[in-house]
Amino acid sequence: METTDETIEAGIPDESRVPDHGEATRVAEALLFASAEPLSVQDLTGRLPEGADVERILEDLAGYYAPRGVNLVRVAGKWAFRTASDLSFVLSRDVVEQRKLSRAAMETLAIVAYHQPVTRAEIEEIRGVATSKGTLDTLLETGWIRLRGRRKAPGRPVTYGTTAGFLDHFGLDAIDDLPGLEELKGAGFLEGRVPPDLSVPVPSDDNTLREDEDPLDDDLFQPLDMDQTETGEE
Amino acid sequence: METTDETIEAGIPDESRVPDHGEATRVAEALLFASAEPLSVQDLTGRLPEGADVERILEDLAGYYAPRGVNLVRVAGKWAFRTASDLSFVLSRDVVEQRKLSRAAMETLAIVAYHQPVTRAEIEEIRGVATSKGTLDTLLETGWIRLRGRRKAPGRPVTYGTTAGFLDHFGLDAIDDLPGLEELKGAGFLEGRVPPDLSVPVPSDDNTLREDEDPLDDDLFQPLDMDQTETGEE
Amino acid sequence: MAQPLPFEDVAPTERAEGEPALLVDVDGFEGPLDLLLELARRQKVDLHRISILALAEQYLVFIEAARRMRLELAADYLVMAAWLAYLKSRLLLPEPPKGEEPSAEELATALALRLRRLEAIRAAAKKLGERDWLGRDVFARGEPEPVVIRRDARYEASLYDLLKAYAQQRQIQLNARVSLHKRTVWSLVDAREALERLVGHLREWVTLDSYLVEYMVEPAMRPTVLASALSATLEMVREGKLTVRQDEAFAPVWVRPVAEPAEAGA
Repeated sequence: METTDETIEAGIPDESRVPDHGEATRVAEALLFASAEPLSVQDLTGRLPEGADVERILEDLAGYYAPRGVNLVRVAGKWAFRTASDLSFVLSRDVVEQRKLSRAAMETLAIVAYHQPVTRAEIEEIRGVATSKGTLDTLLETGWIRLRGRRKAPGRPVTYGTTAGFLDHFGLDAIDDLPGLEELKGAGFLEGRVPPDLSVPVPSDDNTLREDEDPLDDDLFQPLDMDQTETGEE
Repeated sequence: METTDETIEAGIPDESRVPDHGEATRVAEALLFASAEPLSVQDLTGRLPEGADVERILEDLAGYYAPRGVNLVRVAGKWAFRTASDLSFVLSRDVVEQRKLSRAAMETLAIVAYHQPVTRAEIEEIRGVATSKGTLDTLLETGWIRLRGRRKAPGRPVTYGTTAGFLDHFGLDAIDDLPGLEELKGAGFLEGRVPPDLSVPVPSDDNTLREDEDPLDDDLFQPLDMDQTETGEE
Repeated sequence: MAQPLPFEDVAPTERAEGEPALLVDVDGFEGPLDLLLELARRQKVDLHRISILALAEQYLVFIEAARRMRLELAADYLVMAAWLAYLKSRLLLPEPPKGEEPSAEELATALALRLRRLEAIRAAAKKLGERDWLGRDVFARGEPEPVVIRRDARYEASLYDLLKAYAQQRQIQLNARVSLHKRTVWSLVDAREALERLVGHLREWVTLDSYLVEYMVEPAMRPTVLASALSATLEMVREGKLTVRQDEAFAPVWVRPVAEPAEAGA
């Protein structure tokens, strides 16, 4: 193979001038496999025996690998081996992680459950502290709370409510199975001096929007009522 | 064939229990192609459809790829796709900076490989010369040798052995595939100081410590068994 | 470091015909054993049948030549030379009656074994080096596709945790708010600002209370508003901005701005 050039220069018309297509294909296959990035036809031409029909080699290889677990594909005008697209699932693995909700998340969830529909500002007013973006994100991720609509008020803040998944996870038949003030006292959840103006609302997760709620529909791009966009979360 | 007994025992003669061999082969091919690291039969079994005949799939794939530019080979007891060794002349042009081992390092590596577990003093006795500070460091850095434990002997010297990375790098399936093992036995090499008529030890990279080895555990700060500390090398 | 010297000059008889001269260049050897092995190769016989005596002699000649050239020799070359000189004398002298020490023959055999061992490991190292190296001769996939691990978080929370968090949080928060009300005050600064505004458009006497009504909508605010307002009034009187008058104890307090000198003159 290496002597092809000399043979040509020497002007000897020789059968051996046509490089072995099978052998050139093997070389191309190895080059494409070992390369850290896709290779162009030019890249390959420079590496294959002179006179090799690179286009045909690539066609042959692509056709050969087409039904296999790995395909030879064109990426941005260059060639590379890639896992067959129908098998991409084998390259991903699901890991289920058990996570505990933070205390802040737990409190926020409880306030959403009892006080829904409730806005972030209202949650903060009840808790007396600012609620971090992450807390509501985490709760949305659990699937236990959802965006209900928008409050008809300046700034049209998003209202939050609980989901069927919430009831399911906490073993509640309906949202009003959540205990009221007297039951909380009776069960010992409220101890010591109970503030006289403490009231516990009767929760409702009715899907119907309230009178002071608008549907979300119009601005789906920023449903989180926060500065960060969804791209930040993937 | 192998599953006949089970089928009879289970009493369910069902075609659907045997997963599609071709499809399982594609999945195995994709997994092996995607990974730069060798995969064990166990690794594959866990990722292939239940009941897939992994051994047969690997045999099929190895046979299928044998004449191609990329081969499926066994290294360190696992399986990996590697470019065909006869094509090294085309591919090695890509190698930007090939780590060149000095003759001393190569000899030391060979002594560790064939004589493991081995102490620094034993290496020096065989070579008849003190091992320079850098040599063992270099080999440890390549990831081809490792500290195994400590010899139960005065001074409790560290013992060295080879790693799975060593086998992978030199394309060996197991440590007893080392070339020229017979000649070394004939040269009385493997006996060390033991008279030739006694039992002939065989190099072993088995993780289990030998009877005359202790674990390293207690003094990890000076594992190199040398006067210089690791900081001295930086 | 050393200037190479043809081995021929030192021991011409040792050099085989047509063979390249062995140079006295200790730098090229990795220790005395390596040098011995090279000298042994020159005997062109199987290491099993090598003459250790001849080898010892060659080694000593070599070292002697190197010393004559004033080459610096590492200590281990000299140690080996001393040992070989001892071995040579033992091999030449009649063997003493069997003692504790190993015989000269045994020492020679042990040395031959060490040389064979070194040669064998050299051969093995060479074979190992000639294998196909990963990354030099054979290659792994250049662009591996990593397994993507999708982490699916499953959150744990019990109804007990939920209720406890809610009850505790609300209780604490409401208790905190009650104590906050108690601390409400109308500060001296507030009072002073309010009074300065009053002075701006006032010409006649006016009762302080009538002006403060709007600040005392909440009954709880009355004591603090009155106290601060009176203090601020007295302060402004002292500064000569206000005149204050009270007809009798507990009667309303009247205030009036002090006329500016310019205005008074006009």
